Amino acid sequence: MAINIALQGLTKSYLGMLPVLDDVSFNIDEGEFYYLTGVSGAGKTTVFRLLMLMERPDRGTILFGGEDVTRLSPADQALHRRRIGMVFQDYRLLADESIEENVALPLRVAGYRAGKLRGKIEERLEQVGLADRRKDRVMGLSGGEKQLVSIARALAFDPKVFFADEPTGNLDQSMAIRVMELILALHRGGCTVIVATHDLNLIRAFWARTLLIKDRRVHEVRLTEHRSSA
Amino acid sequence: MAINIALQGLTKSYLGMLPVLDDVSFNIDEGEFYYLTGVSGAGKTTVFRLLMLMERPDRGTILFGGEDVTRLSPADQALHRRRIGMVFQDYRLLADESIEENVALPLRVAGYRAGKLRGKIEERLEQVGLADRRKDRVMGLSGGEKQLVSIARALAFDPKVFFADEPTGNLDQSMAIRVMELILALHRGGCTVIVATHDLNLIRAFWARTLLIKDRRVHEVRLTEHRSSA
Amino acid sequence: MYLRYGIPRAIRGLRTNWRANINNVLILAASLGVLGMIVLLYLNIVHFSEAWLSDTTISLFLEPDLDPAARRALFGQVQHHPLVKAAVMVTPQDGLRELAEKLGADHAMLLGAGTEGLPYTIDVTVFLNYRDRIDLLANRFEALTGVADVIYTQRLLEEVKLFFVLLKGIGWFFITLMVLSFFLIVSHATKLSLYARRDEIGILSLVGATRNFICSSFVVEGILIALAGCLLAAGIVWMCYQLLISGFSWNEITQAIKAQTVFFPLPALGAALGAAALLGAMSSHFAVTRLLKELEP
Amino acid sequence: MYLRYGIPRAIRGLRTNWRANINNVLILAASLGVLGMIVLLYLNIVHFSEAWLSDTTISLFLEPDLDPAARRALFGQVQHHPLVKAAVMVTPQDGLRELAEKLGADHAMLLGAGTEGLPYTIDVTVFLNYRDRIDLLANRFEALTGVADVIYTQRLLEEVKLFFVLLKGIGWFFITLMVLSFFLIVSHATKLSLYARRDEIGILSLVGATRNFICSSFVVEGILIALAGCLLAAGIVWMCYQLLISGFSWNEITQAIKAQTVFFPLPALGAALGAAALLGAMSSHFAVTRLLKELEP
Ligand SMILES: Nc1ncnc2c1ncn2[C@@H]1O[C@H](COP(=O)(O)OP(=O)(O)OP(=O)(O)O)[C@@H](O)[C@H]1O
Ligand SMILES: Nc1ncnc2c1ncn2[C@@H]1O[C@H](COP(=O)(O)OP(=O)(O)OP(=O)(O)O)[C@@H](O)[C@H]1O
Ligand SMILES: [Mg+2]
Ligand SMILES: [Mg+2]
Repeated sequence: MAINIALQGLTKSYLGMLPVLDDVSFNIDEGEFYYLTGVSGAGKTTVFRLLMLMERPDRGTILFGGEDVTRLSPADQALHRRRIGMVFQDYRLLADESIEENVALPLRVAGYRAGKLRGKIEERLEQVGLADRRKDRVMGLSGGEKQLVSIARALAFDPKVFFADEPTGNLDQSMAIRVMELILALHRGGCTVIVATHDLNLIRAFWARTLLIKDRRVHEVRLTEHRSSA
Repeated sequence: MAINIALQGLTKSYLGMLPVLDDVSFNIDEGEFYYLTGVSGAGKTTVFRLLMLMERPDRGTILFGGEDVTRLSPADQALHRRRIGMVFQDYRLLADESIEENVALPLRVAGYRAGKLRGKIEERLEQVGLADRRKDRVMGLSGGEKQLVSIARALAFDPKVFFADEPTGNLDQSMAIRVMELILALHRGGCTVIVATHDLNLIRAFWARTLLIKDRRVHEVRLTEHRSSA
Repeated sequence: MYLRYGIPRAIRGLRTNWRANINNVLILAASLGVLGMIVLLYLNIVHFSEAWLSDTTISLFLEPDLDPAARRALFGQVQHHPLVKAAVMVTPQDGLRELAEKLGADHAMLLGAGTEGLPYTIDVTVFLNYRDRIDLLANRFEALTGVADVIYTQRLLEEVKLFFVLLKGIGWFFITLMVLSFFLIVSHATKLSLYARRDEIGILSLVGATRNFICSSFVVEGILIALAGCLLAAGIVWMCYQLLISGFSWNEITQAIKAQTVFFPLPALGAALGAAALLGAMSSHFAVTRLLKELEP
Repeated sequence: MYLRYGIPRAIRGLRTNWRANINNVLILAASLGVLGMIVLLYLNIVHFSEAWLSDTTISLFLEPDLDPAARRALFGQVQHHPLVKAAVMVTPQDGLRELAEKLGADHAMLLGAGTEGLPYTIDVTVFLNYRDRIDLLANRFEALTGVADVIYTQRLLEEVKLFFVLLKGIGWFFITLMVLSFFLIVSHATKLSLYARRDEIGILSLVGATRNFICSSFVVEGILIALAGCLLAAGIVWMCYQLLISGFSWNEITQAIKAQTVFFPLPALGAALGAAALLGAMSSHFAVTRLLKELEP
């Protein structure tokens, strides 16, 4: 069911700047859970942007389940994105719409019928504790609440691949733990997961393999290093 | 030089909802440093919005240096905001402008001449490690870099009052420490400071008095409680 | 499937930004209204010029010494010419009286001059569509035996005609210019209102929506705005028309004009509505597609 | 102080959103161009109608039995009337010839009718500005002893005059409508482009900028866009004008028209530029102030 992800010799630079990623290769097997870490500006978001086909790499290929996705047609790009649930660092919510509508969006895009839709949304909103505010507009939510809506949206359709960019940066500790447990439950269902974070406490609390972006390269680091350095 | 801040019997509710803050009073003396904490959606940002005159309270008064600021004219509101440096939870930067321009904005607004301006900006950008990128547009920055620009802007004009809403949520640990040291240096210069955060590690590392928003009220809590509960 | 998302979303969108959308409708209605008024004015000018120029007649002055039988034969010949709508034989007395009437108050003076030696005339009205060939026709008539002279256009009428031709040309020019600028306005307004919502388009694309899906709500919105603007414009033009012609009653001439003015026929209004809807749909589709292209890597 | 921030910021803003701004300029130019063309057409129609209607003359038919001295006395009296521009005495022979010429080819026929019993006439041209009072003048002349009859307007001319009056009215109506819709377009475009930048306005306000400070860059932008649009429109109108009149050379009448057409005088163009700049400044100032009010608690 899940999908393995492979980056091969990937180089990415933004216009007129030094490359952010230089000849990066790594492989994430089906159903694995990885953290992605690195200092501010290291390139974590850039990795996600490449995986979501929001940017084209300068060189190299990205394989999803063995298929090269870097040169898909617009229609196939849409299909590619539909199998990925992603929590963006800046949330990317429709500010004018209700919480409910935002969470329903990927389901609507995938053509779900209203009946089937409602149950799923209900469940996700319960899980992040926003069920009783489902009619509120996203515009008036607090930073943490927006992040929760974004997480609920990414989880809504039981994705095969789940990416989260700093999903707990605006959450208090207990909420962060609840969210991590939701992600782990999804992972246990067979989903391939990558979570970018700065929060070493999070990594300590929920152990998983960790990729570190440093000097334009991605290295797998051992958690024990973090433990000792913390 | 610094200004003391007092909230008296403040109640604030958003349209058609239960109050977020209910009859809140607290007093922050000149040159004090306070943390403001609480779960997601507790009302931290709301407190700042009230102090910045972005919202009007339902009831109660806000005193800055003994002066009630809740009913100022637009021109006086502008003057009020000019003495406050604030880091917003969602940064509030001009995406189309360069880092330099963004940091210069409060100085320009205050009528600084170009010569005096340049030195200040230079210094702040050095402190947050963005000096060599000063010409880059904010639009292309990473989440953490945007946060740093926002911090540099708030510090640019040596404000008498400094507010920061979750200023380290997107920063890695070493950068977070650097930023906190900058804020402490400002505080030592006599500035009144309030920092809202979820990050208990931050509070542990840089001890200060802490206000907790809970059940629509603001309580001062003892750091030892946090220590024991962590 | 697209419409199941598109229609409710479009209606929500219209409601949320109602102020901007009302502005959009107003601006559309204003520019369409001006366009409509100009087209209407143009139509009326053409209509009147047709009516006016259709007065153009040919007068055949017969030889004074023609006997009644030859006159009648000639009259028959002229009357049955395929381009001739109507022909009237005018006696010298009638001719002089008509002439005097045409000239106004000095008829008494002319009538005193006597009719001896004055010729019979045949006044010919030509079918409207053949007015251009009036020269040929006049020459043909002049060649007939028994015809002394042919007059067929007065100078003033000629000038008026030229004036109408010019007006017609300028009218076309304007209508083209206005249709172009109208198109520009619509596509600009669409582009700007999409620009303000480009985040939304980006988000939809990121959760895997196809182009058609993303377009659907914007296209529906575009159609609704265009239709509303068009209907309002039709209302405005109708009111202006009524206002203008209601002013036309200060004497018989203006009342004659009033009786003859034309308004758009219903099918034309329907076609305009359809065209507006199409334009609204096309320009929002175009704008969305271009924004999506920009968002692509 | 505001301009030190406002001007560079406005120029940066224009450069950053250059595509939207070029669109803004184009749309402005298009609607201003249409407006300009309509005003120009209107000016020319008024100009021509003035020229045409200034032909209006009064003809005084004198009593046939008036002796030459009385005739000359009467002529002097008419000629020196303050409203009279020129007066000509016409003998019966000349009168009949003129009449015949006016009627076209049938002069031979009329000239054969003899001039006995036909009166002398005085043809009077009236000063342009007193054309409205022509009735009074005609009545006054009719009351003079020795004057048998007065004709002063031919029916066709009257119709033409009416037509011009109507055209003038409709022209005014249109120009008003277009100025209104132009205003709507400008303020709408400003509003929309500000709407896309309302975050910026919010941020400026949050770092303590006063209203005037915030307005400065937008007002400068508005002025620059309005000026650019206005200049472009003037260019367009000038080109269209040249294009239209260059087509006017197919015969003498059109060439006469061509020689008489008028274009906007330079001061008027300058005034239009100034008005556009003012409008641009005002509408952006208004839009910013309203957005700021919305942002206030
Ligand atoms: N403009 C608004 N309209 C309606 N409700 C609002 C508005 N702004 C905030 N709220 C609500 O008020 C409550 C407090 O929001 P606030 O942003 O102050 O929380 P916060 O403590 O900053 O939370 P976080 O840590 O998640 O940023 C939340 O429940 C939020 O949904
Ligand atoms: N669109 C862009 N144009 C130019 N430079 C960019 C763009 N996006 C990112 N960058 C630059 O590339 C580098 C990596 O950015 P990225 O957003 O991937 O960092 P990150 O690891 O996510 O950082 P953070 O933890 O602060 O979010 C940064 O230096 C950033 O300034
Ligand atoms: Mg990032
Ligand atoms: Mg907050």
